[in-house]
Amino acid sequence: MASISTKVGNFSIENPVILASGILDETSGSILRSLRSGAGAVVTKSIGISERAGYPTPVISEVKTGLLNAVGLPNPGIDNFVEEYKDFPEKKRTVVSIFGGSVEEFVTLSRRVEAAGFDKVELNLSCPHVQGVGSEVGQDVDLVEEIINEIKRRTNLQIWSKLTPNVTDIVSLAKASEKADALVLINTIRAIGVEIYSRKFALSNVVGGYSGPGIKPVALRAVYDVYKETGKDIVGVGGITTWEDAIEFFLLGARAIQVGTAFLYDDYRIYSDIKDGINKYLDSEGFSKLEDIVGVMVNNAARKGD
Amino acid sequence: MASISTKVGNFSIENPVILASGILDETSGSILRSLRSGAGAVVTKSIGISERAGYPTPVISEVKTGLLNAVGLPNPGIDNFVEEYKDFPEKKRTVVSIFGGSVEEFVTLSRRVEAAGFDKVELNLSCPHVQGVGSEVGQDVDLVEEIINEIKRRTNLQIWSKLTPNVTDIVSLAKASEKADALVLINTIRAIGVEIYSRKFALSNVVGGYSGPGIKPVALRAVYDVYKETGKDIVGVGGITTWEDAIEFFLLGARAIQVGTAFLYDDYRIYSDIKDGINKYLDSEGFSKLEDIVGVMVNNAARKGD
Amino acid sequence: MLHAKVISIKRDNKDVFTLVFDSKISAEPGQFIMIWVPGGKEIPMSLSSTSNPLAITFRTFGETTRTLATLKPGDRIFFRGPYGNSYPKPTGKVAYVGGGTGLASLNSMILKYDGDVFAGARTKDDLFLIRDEYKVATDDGSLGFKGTVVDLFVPHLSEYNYVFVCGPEPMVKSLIDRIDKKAKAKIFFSLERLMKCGVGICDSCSINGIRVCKDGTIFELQEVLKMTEFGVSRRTESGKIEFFANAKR
Amino acid sequence: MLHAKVISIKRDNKDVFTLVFDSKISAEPGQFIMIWVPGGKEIPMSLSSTSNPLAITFRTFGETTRTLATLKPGDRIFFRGPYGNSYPKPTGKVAYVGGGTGLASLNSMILKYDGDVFAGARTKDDLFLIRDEYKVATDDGSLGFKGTVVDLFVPHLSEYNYVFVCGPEPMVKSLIDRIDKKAKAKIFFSLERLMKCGVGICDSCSINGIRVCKDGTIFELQEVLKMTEFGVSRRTESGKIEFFANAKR
Ligand SMILES: Cc1cc2nc3c(=O)[nH]c(=O)nc-3n(C[C@H](O)[C@H](O)[C@H](O)COP(=O)(O)OP(=O)(O)OC[C@H]3O[C@@H](n4cnc5c(N)ncnc54)[C@H](O)[C@@H]3O)c2cc1C
Ligand SMILES: Cc1cc2nc3c(=O)[nH]c(=O)nc-3n(C[C@H](O)[C@H](O)[C@H](O)COP(=O)(O)OP(=O)(O)OC[C@H]3O[C@@H](n4cnc5c(N)ncnc54)[C@H](O)[C@@H]3O)c2cc1C
Ligand SMILES: Cc1cc2nc3c(=O)[nH]c(=O)nc-3n(C[C@H](O)[C@H](O)[C@H](O)COP(=O)(O)O)c2cc1C
Ligand SMILES: Cc1cc2nc3c(=O)[nH]c(=O)nc-3n(C[C@H](O)[C@H](O)[C@H](O)COP(=O)(O)O)c2cc1C
Ligand code: FES
Ligand code: FES
Repeated sequence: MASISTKVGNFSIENPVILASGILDETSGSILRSLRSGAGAVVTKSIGISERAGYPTPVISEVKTGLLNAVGLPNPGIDNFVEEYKDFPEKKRTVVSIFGGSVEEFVTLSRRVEAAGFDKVELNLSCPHVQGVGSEVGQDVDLVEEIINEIKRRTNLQIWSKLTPNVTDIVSLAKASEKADALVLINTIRAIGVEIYSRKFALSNVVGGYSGPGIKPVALRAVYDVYKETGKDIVGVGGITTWEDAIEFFLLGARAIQVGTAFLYDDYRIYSDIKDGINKYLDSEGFSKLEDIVGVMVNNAARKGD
Repeated sequence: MASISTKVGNFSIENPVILASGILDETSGSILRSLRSGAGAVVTKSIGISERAGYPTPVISEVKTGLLNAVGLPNPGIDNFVEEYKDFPEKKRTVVSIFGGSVEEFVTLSRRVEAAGFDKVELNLSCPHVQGVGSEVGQDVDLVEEIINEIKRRTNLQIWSKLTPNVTDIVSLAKASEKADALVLINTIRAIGVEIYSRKFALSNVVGGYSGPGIKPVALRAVYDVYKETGKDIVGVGGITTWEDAIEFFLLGARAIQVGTAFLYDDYRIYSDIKDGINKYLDSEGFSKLEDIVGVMVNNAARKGD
Repeated sequence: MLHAKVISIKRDNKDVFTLVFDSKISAEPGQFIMIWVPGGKEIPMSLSSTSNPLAITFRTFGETTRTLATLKPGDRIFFRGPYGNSYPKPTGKVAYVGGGTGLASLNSMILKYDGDVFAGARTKDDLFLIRDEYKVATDDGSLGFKGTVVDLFVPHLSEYNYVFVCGPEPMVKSLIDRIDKKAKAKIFFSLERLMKCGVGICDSCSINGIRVCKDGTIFELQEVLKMTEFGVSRRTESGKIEFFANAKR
Repeated sequence: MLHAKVISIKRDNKDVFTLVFDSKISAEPGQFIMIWVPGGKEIPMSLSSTSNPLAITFRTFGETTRTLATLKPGDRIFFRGPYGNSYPKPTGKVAYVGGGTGLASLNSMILKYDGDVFAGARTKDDLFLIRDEYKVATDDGSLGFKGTVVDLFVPHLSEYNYVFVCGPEPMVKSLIDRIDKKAKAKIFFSLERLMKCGVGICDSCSINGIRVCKDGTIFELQEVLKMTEFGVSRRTESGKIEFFANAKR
C-alpha cells in the first residue's frame, strides 16, 4: 500500500486529511474525536483576545451548492482557551487558529499559544480591518506581511497563513506570507442568501462566508496560482467532500487538505473515506507515495520559487 | 395577472428574462430563436475589433456545481458582425456585447455598433489588460471609468457595464461606472478544473470562468453590495437556473436578470419557466407588478444614491 | 428553508402554546426542527406531534418564542429539519418521564405508543399537555405528588421495560444519579443543549465530543453515563465552559 | 469526464480505425461522444456501435484523430456523453446511405436493424466497415458503381419506407436537392458541424438557430428543408459565416 504521510513545513503528518477551522472544533472533546476518527491533524476554531458570543442565529444557511455561514467568530477568548487545553494530550497534532485586528493582537495570541505548549498557529486573517472601511485584515498585503514577520520574530511557532479569496490578487498575499511555513488556501467567499417567502436575509449578519462544493473550482485556482508562483507548502481547503476532490488539490500542489463543510454530507466518515480513496488511487495509478503526485500538474519550469 | 415588464435605464422590456452573453448567441439565427422562445431581450456574444477563433477545445468543462469555460472570445470581428446583422429585425431587443483591450477599441466598436442601428452595448471588461500583468481591463477602476465616459461622450448608446467579480471591491468598479445606464453583475469567476486520471487540466486554457448554480451566492452578494451603495439599475446574472433564483435577485435590487448556464439544465424552456414562476409568485404573494419587489430587501435608509 | 401554514395555535397554560401546522415533511417522534422568525432568531424546537398535522409546543422564554406565540392561523412558519435521531420503538411496559418543556418532545411518542406518563412542573399552573391519567408531580404540591417528577418516578423504575426521559439537564442528571444502573429497563434520554446549527457542524451542542443535535438528541443511558460533562458543565454561546449550579465537579 | 479502457483497435483501411472500448454508458444509435486527448483537443465522434462493447470508427484527419489511432488495448480513452438525439426505430424496408465517415454513425443502426446499405467513397481504398452485401459507389469506379453514392441511391428511393443518411454536408445537400420531396419514405439525416461544446450552449454548430449537437444530430427531411443555411454556409471557429464551394446562395 502506498504511503500517504506528508509534511507541511516541519510538521510531519501521518495522513494529509485535516479538520478545517470552525467546524466541530470549538470543544476539546470534539477535537479529540476527530483525531480518533482519523484526522491527520486538526485546526481549532479561531481564538481571539477576548470572549465573543458570535452572531445571533441563523448563523448557517444551506444552499444547493454548499453552505453560507456567519457564525461571527464566537470563542471563549485566549484565557479560557488556555485553561481548557491545559492538559490536552494532542497539542502536536493541533494547529491553533487565531484571529485579531492588529499586529499586536496576533503577536499576543501567538505568544500565549506557544506558552500553552502548542507549536503551530494558523492565522485567520478575515477579521474586519479597523483602518480599511469594510475590508478585512487579510486583504491588506502589508499588514499580512507584518503580522507574519512579527510572529516569526517573537515566537518559535510554525505559522500557517490562511488566505482570503476575496481579493483581486491572491498571489500577492501569498508573497507577503513569505516567512510563513505554509499557506492555507482558501477561506470562505463573501456571499449572501435570500429567503423569498419572508423576503429576509438567510443569515442574521446578512453577508456570510460561502463554503462547500460550490467553491472548489475557485479554491483549486488559488492553489494553482500560488503554487506556480511561489512553490510554497500549501494546505488546500474549500469544497473538498470526496477523495477525488482531495486528489485534485494534491495534483495542483497541496501537500495536505482540510475538510469542513464535508461534514454536512459525510460526517466523521469523511476522514476514512478520503484516506481510503487516496490510497486506492495511488495504488491503482502506480504511485508509491502521496508526495509523488504533489504538484505534478504544475509545470516545474513554469513554477518559480523552487 | 401581475405585470412583469421592467425598465433598465431607458430600455422598457416586456419581461425581465434576458439571454446572457456567450450562450447561444454567436449566430443571428439563435438570437432570433431566443427572442421567439420568450426572452425579453438578448445580449450577443462579445464582439471585438478583429476575428478570433477562440481557444482550442476543450472550451467547457461541467462540474457538479456549474460550468467552467474558456471559450477564448471567439468572434467574427466587428466587420463580419455588422455584415451579418445588416437586415436583422430585432435590433432594439438586442444588446451588443463588446470587448477590447483599450479605450480606443471600445469607442471604435461602440461607434460601429451604433452605426449598424443598435442602441445598446454591454461592455465585457474581462479582456486581458496590457499594462497590468495577468489582470483584466475590468479590474482597473480608472480604465473602466474612462471607457464608459468616452463611449457616453462619443455615442448615444445606452451602456450596460458588466462587472467582474474577480476583485477585492466590486463597489468601486460600480462607482467607476457612474455614467453607465445599467450595471450587469456578474461575469464568471476565475477557476480551474482538473481531470485526475489523466492529470491534465480540464480546459485547454487551464484557467477558465466559473458559471452556474455555484456562483449564485456570490452574484447575489455583488448585487446587494452594489445596489445598497449606488442604487443604480442592475441586471443580475450568475447561477440563475430557476424562477426562485430570479426572485432572489429582484429582491436585492436587480431590475432584470440574465440566464446562461441554465441552458444546460433547462434549455429553451428556461424563458417560460422563469416567467411563469415570477408571475405565480407575484400573484400568490400579493404584488401587482414586478417593480414592487425590486430591491425591497435592501433597507432604503441604508441605500445611498437614491 | 421550508415554510408551512399555521393551522391553529392554542394556549396550553399561561406561557405554553401548541402551534399546529400544515407540512408534508415526514418526521419521527423525538426529532426537532430549527424554527425561524424571519428577521429574528432561529431556535431548536421538538415536534410535539410527528403525525399529520405536525405541531410544536413551547414555553415563551424570550423574543423568539414570544413572537411565535403571536402567530395566527394562516400565518407562515419558517423552519428547517427535521433533525436528530428518534426514539426507538418500545416493547413491554413503557414509562415517559417529562419535566419542564420535556413533555413536548415526549408527546410525539405518547401519541404513538401507550405508556404511563410521569409529568413534573413547579406548580399546577406550569403543567401543560396533561391528561387525567398522567401521574403528576409539582414542587409545591398544588397538583398531584409534592416533589419532583424524579422523586415520583424513581421508585417505579423496576416496573418498566422502556423508559423515555426528557427535561432540563439538572433534572435528568438527578434521575440518572438516583436510578439503579442495572435496571432491566432500556432508558432513553432526549437531551437539550444550546444549538446554533442543528446539523452537526458548529460544535455548540457537544458534550464530550458527542453532538446532541446529530448524534442525538436521543441517547441510551450507557451513552449518557460516558459523558463526564453531562449535568456538570455546558458551553455558553462563546464556547466557554460554564458549570451548572450545584454540580459535583 | 468519463474514461474507459480500450479493448481493441483495428485498422479498417489506410486511414480509418475502429476503436472498441469498455464502458457502461448506455447509448442509442446515432448518438455521439466528445472524445478528449488529455492535453490536446476534444472532438465529436459518433458511436459506430452502441451495444456492448461500444466503438468509434474514425478517419485520421489531424492531430487528435492521429493520436487516437496510436492507442493500444488497455490504454484509457477520455470522453463525455453520449450526446444528441438518436435515429428512430424503422419499420418496413430500410435503406442506409453513407458517404465519407458517415458510415460510422450509420453502423450503430445497421447492427440493430436490417436494411440495404449504400456506401460511397472516393476510391476502393477509402471504403471501410464494408460487407459483401453492401451496394458500393466509388468516384473512380475502382469498386462497384462509378459515381457518387447519391447517384447510386436516388433512383431507388421509392423502394424504401425508412432512409437514414449520413455524410459530408455537400453530399447530403446534393441528395436532398435531387430527391422527390413527396416520397413515401421517412428520410432522416445525421448532420455534422463544427462542435465546441457538444451540449447545446456555445452556438458553434447552429444552422438557422437549430443546434446540430442538441436539437440533432438527427433531423427529418422537413426540418432540414427549413434550414436555409444548410449546404450553403457554415460557421468557422470564430463564428464567421463561410460559404460552401459551389453552393447556390
Ligand atoms: C433539541 C431542542 C429541543 C427543544 N424543544 C423545545 C420545545 O419543544 N419546547 C420548548 O418550549 N422549548 C424547546 N427547546 C428550548 C428552546 O429552543 C428555547 O426555549 C428557545 O431557544 C428560547 O428562545 P427565545 O428567543 O424565546 O428565548 P431567549 O431569550 O433566546 O432565551 C431564553 C432561554 O432559552 C435558551 N436558549 C436560547 N437559545 C437557545 C438555543 N439556540 N438552543 C437552546 N436553548 C436556547 C437560553 O439558554 C435561555 O435560557 C428545545 C431546545 C433544544 C435544544
Ligand atoms: C457529430 C459528429 C460526429 C462525428 N463522427 C465522426 C466519426 O464517427 N468518425 C470520424 O472520422 N469523424 C467524425 N466526425 C468528424 C470529427 O469530429 C473530425 O474528423 C475531427 O474533429 C478531426 O479532428 P483532428 O484533430 O483529428 O483534425 P483537425 O486537424 O482538427 O481537423 C481536421 C478536420 O476536421 C474538422 N474538425 C476539426 N474539429 C472539429 C470539430 N470540433 N467538430 C467538427 N469537425 C471538426 C475540421 O473541419 C477539419 O477539416 C464527427 C463530427 C461530428 C460533428
Ligand atoms: C461554520 C463555519 C465556521 C467557520 N469558522 C472559521 C473560523 O473560525 N476560522 C477560519 O479560519 N475559518 C473558518 N471557516 C472556514 C473553513 O475553515 C474553510 O476555510 C471553509 O469552510 C472552506 O472549506 P470547506 O468548503 O471544506 O468548508 C468556517 C467555515 C464554516 C462553514
Ligand atoms: C460558455 C460561456 C461563454 C461566455 N462568454 C461570454 C462572453 O463572450 N462575454 C461575456 O460578457 N460573458 C460571457 N460569459 C459569461 C456569462 O454571460 C455570464 O455572465 C456567466 O456565465 C454567469 O451567468 P450564468 O451562471 O447564468 O451562466 C460566458 C459564459 C459561458 C458559460
Ligand atoms: S448545534 Fe451545531 S453541532 Fe449541534
Ligand atoms: S456544439 Fe455547442 S451548441 Fe452545439
